[in-house]
Amino acid sequence: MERETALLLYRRMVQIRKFEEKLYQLFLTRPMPGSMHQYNGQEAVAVGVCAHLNRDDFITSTHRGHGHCIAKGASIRALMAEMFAKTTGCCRAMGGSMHIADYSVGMLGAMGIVGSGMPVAVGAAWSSQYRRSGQVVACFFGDGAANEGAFHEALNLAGVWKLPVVFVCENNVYGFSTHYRRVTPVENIADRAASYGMPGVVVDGMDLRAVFDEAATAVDRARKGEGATLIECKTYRYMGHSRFEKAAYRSSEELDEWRKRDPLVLFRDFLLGSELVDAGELEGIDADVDREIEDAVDYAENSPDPKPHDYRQYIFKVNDEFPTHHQKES
Amino acid sequence: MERETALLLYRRMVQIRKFEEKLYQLFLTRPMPGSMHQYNGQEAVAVGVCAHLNRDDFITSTHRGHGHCIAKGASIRALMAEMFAKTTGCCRAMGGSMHIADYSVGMLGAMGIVGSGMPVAVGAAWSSQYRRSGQVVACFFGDGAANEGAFHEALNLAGVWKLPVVFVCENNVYGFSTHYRRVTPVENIADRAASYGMPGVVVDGMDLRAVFDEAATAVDRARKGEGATLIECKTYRYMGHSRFEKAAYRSSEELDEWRKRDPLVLFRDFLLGSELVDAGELEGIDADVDREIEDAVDYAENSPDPKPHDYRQYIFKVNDEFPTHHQKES
Amino acid sequence: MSYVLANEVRPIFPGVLGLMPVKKIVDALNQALREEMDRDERVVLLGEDIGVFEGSYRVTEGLHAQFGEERVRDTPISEIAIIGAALGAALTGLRPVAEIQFNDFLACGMDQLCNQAAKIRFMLGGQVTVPMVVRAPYGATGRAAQHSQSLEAWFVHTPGLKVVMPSTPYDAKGLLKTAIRDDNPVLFLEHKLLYGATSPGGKAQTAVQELGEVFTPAPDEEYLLPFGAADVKRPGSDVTVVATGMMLHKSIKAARELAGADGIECEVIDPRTLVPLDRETIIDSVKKTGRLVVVSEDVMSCGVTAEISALVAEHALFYLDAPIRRVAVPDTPIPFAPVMEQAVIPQIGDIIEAVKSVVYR
Amino acid sequence: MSYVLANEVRPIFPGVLGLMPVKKIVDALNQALREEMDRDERVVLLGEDIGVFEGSYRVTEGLHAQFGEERVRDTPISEIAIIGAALGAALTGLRPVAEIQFNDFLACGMDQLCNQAAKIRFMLGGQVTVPMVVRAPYGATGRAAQHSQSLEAWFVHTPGLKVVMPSTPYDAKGLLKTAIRDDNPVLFLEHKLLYGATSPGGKAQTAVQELGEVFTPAPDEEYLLPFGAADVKRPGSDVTVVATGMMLHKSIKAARELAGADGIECEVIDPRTLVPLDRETIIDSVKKTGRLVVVSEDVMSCGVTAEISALVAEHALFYLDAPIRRVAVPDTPIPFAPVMEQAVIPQIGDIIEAVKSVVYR
Ligand SMILES: Cc1ncc(C[n+]2csc(CCOP(=O)(O)OP(=O)(O)O)c2C)c(N)n1
Ligand SMILES: Cc1ncc(C[n+]2csc(CCOP(=O)(O)OP(=O)(O)O)c2C)c(N)n1
Ligand SMILES: [Mg+2]
Ligand SMILES: [Mg+2]
Repeated sequence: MERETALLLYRRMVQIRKFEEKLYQLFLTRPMPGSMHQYNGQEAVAVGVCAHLNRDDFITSTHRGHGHCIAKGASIRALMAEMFAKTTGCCRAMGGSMHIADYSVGMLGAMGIVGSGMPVAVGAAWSSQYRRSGQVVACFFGDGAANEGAFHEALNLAGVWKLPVVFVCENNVYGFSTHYRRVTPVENIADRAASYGMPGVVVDGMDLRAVFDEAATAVDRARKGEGATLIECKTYRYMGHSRFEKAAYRSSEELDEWRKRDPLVLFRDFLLGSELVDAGELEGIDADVDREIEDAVDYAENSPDPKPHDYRQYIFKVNDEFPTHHQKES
Repeated sequence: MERETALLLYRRMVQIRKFEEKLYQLFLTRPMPGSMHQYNGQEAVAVGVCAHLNRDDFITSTHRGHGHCIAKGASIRALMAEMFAKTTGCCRAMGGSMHIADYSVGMLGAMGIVGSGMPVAVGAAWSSQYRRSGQVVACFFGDGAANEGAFHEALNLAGVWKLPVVFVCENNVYGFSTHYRRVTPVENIADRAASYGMPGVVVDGMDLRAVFDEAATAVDRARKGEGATLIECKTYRYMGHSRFEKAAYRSSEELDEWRKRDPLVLFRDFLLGSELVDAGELEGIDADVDREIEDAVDYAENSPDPKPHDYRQYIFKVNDEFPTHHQKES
Repeated sequence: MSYVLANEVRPIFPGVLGLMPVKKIVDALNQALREEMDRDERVVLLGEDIGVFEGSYRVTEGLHAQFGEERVRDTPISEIAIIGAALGAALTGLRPVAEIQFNDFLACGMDQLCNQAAKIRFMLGGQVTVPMVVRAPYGATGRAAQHSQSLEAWFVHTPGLKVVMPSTPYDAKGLLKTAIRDDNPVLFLEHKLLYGATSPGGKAQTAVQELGEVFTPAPDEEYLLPFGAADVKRPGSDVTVVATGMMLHKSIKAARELAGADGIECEVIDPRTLVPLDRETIIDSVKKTGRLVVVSEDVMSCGVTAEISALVAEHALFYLDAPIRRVAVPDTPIPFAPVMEQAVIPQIGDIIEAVKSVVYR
Repeated sequence: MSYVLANEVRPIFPGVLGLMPVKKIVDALNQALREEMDRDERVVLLGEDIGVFEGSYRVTEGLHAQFGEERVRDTPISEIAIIGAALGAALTGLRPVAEIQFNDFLACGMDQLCNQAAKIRFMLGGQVTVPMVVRAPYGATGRAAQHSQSLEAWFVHTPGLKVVMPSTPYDAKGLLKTAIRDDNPVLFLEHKLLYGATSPGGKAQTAVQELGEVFTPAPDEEYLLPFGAADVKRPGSDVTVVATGMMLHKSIKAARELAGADGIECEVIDPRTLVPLDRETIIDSVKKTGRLVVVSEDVMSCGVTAEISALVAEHALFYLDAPIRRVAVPDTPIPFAPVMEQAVIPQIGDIIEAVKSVVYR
């Protein structure tokens, strides 16, 4: 990994962490619209995978989408504004946290329905294959999603059509309150790749470098037209399932155990140890990101609220090509 | 396999074969209601599996259900009458070929939607486990069904809950017109068992004895509470996908190749070779079955047609326990 | 066994609220489940996070502890398998109650519910019965398009399913018990804002406090409520208002305002079950009032308001003194921003406006 | 590119049939697909058995041969993946047309169609467009409860989807081409008995021969038909009859009988697209005739007949001289036996009876 890359990836992880910490505070201290699912703890996954994606490569995301957005390079301001339900939000206040996405950086949407982004990712990969565009699709999903029918149909189709997609299972141990081993009769979800004729690999999802390396292989494989890969990243979510959910179903020891291997700390230690960078540089980035987040909050706060009927323009795209009678407003 | 068993299983296979040959003739020569999907060629599967099931064990079936019904011991008369859409039909002319089923012998229904019987089988197995009834469920499905989301969710749940179910994949090479290798990126569907923590086995589905042996192990395992098994039976359907579909997508050589290993011929040869029975006995059974089928046709022909509004009584069960206002007929 | 068939019990009006604590709907539902599980070993529960976690809206609180793992089963995130397993169990001697975490996810198990469970008794010519309940929360609470729908019409439009939508703790308990004893598949829809309990992150408590009015308590004794019996939650002579769930409460509020400020007396009818639907009570009311406003949180086209309008346009047309007004979500998904969500979800003001428009015409 | 916007073309009546061969709907659809594929490389097809086999109803005949494996893709039996893949492709530059083998199986991919495809542009605040078509056959043809439904109402009730139901070759071709060029998800429903082609085992040919009357040919030239423009398939002054698909033809038959035997002139309106719905044409007609009969092959409750009734009861109530009659499948799954299927599917006699009941009242 080159120095510049390393610094960028470090910054991305910090951005995700601080973006969410800020939001957590905001939710505690003032009325915020909707809810959110936090990504803290999983930063290395989104960042390690997106590191290999071009701007015009695609990703699909989930209900837990902040990290994927930031890793793919979405504007922090637009993300924050979306959380505030402002018109300057990346989704124009139409989607909120659960559907947060920035199409301009190749995000095809954050799907709030578990597993449902997976067939969509496969479709985008099919499109890329058909158009010979060389675009790769990274499809993020959870351990829980791996038990949905959509998972199966998506991987199967990707397998038969040899599509350029990387399936990234973020096994953060729980699906909502449920430990994955209580609902999944295999230790490694990656083993399911064999059912679809594609390679499956398990990787330490707390270690950015490990994710980075496996993702390199998988993205490369996809780019070369050799087909899909299933990468299972063993990781952990620090927060409750959503906003204020307490996560009483797990022990604080378990949480502590995982926190010891915090992806930011691990990578920071590596960077410092490798002498690629010095502590001052990293602190500089941290401070930078702090400013960026404060700026985004300001931006969001000062952005206009939507009007009650703004939503109407988004139900259907009006086709300019030829006239169509549209249903009148009722 | 004991002599009596062998003779019964032979009879079952002949019943299925002749039941369908008769129906094929009927469809050619007179107006028959609806359509049908024929089981010819696959007889060894249903018969070999059901050989190990008690009357109160359950099975779920598919659009191609005649064989499963007969193998589980349903009345030939009631089946034939259903094909004729008569009130004496096993489903009272409500289901026809695609939903043909006899609950009194443990058939939970033939589901015309591909894969959709699988979660139902799992539910029945859960019920058996909960009630500690010792009942086993055999779940029949096709190679095509193995690509439906329902397959995945069903096997996963059976795997986690260690349910007494035997998944029987009848890989007859095609799903409608499509060769399974064109839509399934693995050679053996049985390999998918690994995704669900259960054993998966491949068996020669043309060879009754092979099916019989594997089914014995799987049923036994289920009966003992050790969980589910996925058995893939390599088999072939002789006829088109449905009634008069021509199957132009496959070669006559391929068909001939499979016909050489016809399950009835194989088993007949084995029986004669083993000297358990003599040719006369088998011919006796054949003749018996001929009579049985003719009798069933007579029975069906002479049974009453349903009245136009008979269906109304089947929409809802009327609860006797307490009064409920029901929607008036409109 | 014995129980009260509480068909004729009328709602208890506000005065009572001071005397008796309003049991929350979430508690009423919980009590119904507990009673039925106590009474009948065949009653088993399954769903995502209903066991150890006690349900995302806490309807199953304490049940895993009391009845154990075997009867309160956490499932994988597999809506096809949940509904299908419930069906398989129902066919073979159990009386399962499945929870789907949001009614929007019924779309994931749609085939099992609508093509299998709803039809199997029919296709098999009555050989089997299907005593299963699928419970699911519905309604908009700031969670955007995929977690805010009110999808009852899909299922009303699926013959073979019964569809229940209680609006009070009293109705919730009595109807859920009936649902569990019914031998047919029942879809039991629960409005998130009416639970009266704080879900992880929810605002339900507030919503209920604002409503109160006809939030009839559920007694601790056992009672059942019949399906197909609408409840006139507020009698009136000028306009018939039909509404379910949360909209029932908004309609009651609207009715009280209209009575006070404008002297318009609304008769507010809660069908309670959409299938079977108590057509007589609705039609008879319209014959009396001559005016109809139908209020629902589902989207307009082919929704519940369409059905009830059509019913009256067919069976009581000549009694109508005004066009039938529908108050429902316009044909749009639910937007995220609260101000936009508010704009699409029927509000008390919309109901008042609609009622006035049919009275003053 | 250039094309005829054939908005104003009126149907050609029976006399013409002698002169010009009636192109089958199946051929009209096939031609539409071929033209659009020729015109635009982004148009790709996917579905079960549509390639090598050329479609279970043969709509894709010759397309695999002409356009090759890359553009006409056979899929696994995976409705979730088919619809989801179409969506993903639509979001990224293609214009996919997916075939679902029977509309009943849309239930298997319901989430992808209704929660994802219908809502994604909305949830993303207009960042994306979703130019995809899902085609599916519907209607009862002796195949029992799981293969006989007419499920349009589920999708009319799903904002974000357009819903098209052509009844003639002319409409089928023009509307399918429009659907493919539309930038929104379109559900295109095709009645099995109207294809006019013998499916493997089907009886469609016969049904079409019996109907003929307004089976307007589809010209070989290119033309598009606009969405949201109902077509008055038969003008009349006494009763408005609204019907789609197969029911349109039965309604025309009924209208001719009524005109001959009873001197009742029905105005038969074919909405052609249910979303967007041409409300004006329906309402204006009712204002003229004062009577409305709505005919549909879907089940009654919360169905298409409910929506159209409600529309008129809201917007033209005082023009009505009779109750609105709905002729639809009663609330039941479709039974297998032909005599029972006949009893639940609206027949010409049912339409005649309904029309008479609103005229002679
Ligand atoms: C189809 C569906 N079922 C249930 C839910 C409710 N739900 C939201 S997130 C979640 C847990 C998902 O677990 P996992 O896939 O592991 O992702 P994680 O939350 O751990 O990131 C559940 C059950 C949903 N959104 N969609
Ligand atoms: C969900 C669904 N999709 C498509 C169909 C149409 N269809 C009926 S049978 C069939 C092929 C099934 O293949 P397989 O599972 O291998 O069973 P087989 O017919 O070979 O016995 C198809 C596509 C269906 N009935 N249900
Ligand atoms: Mg997880
Ligand atoms: Mg097959």
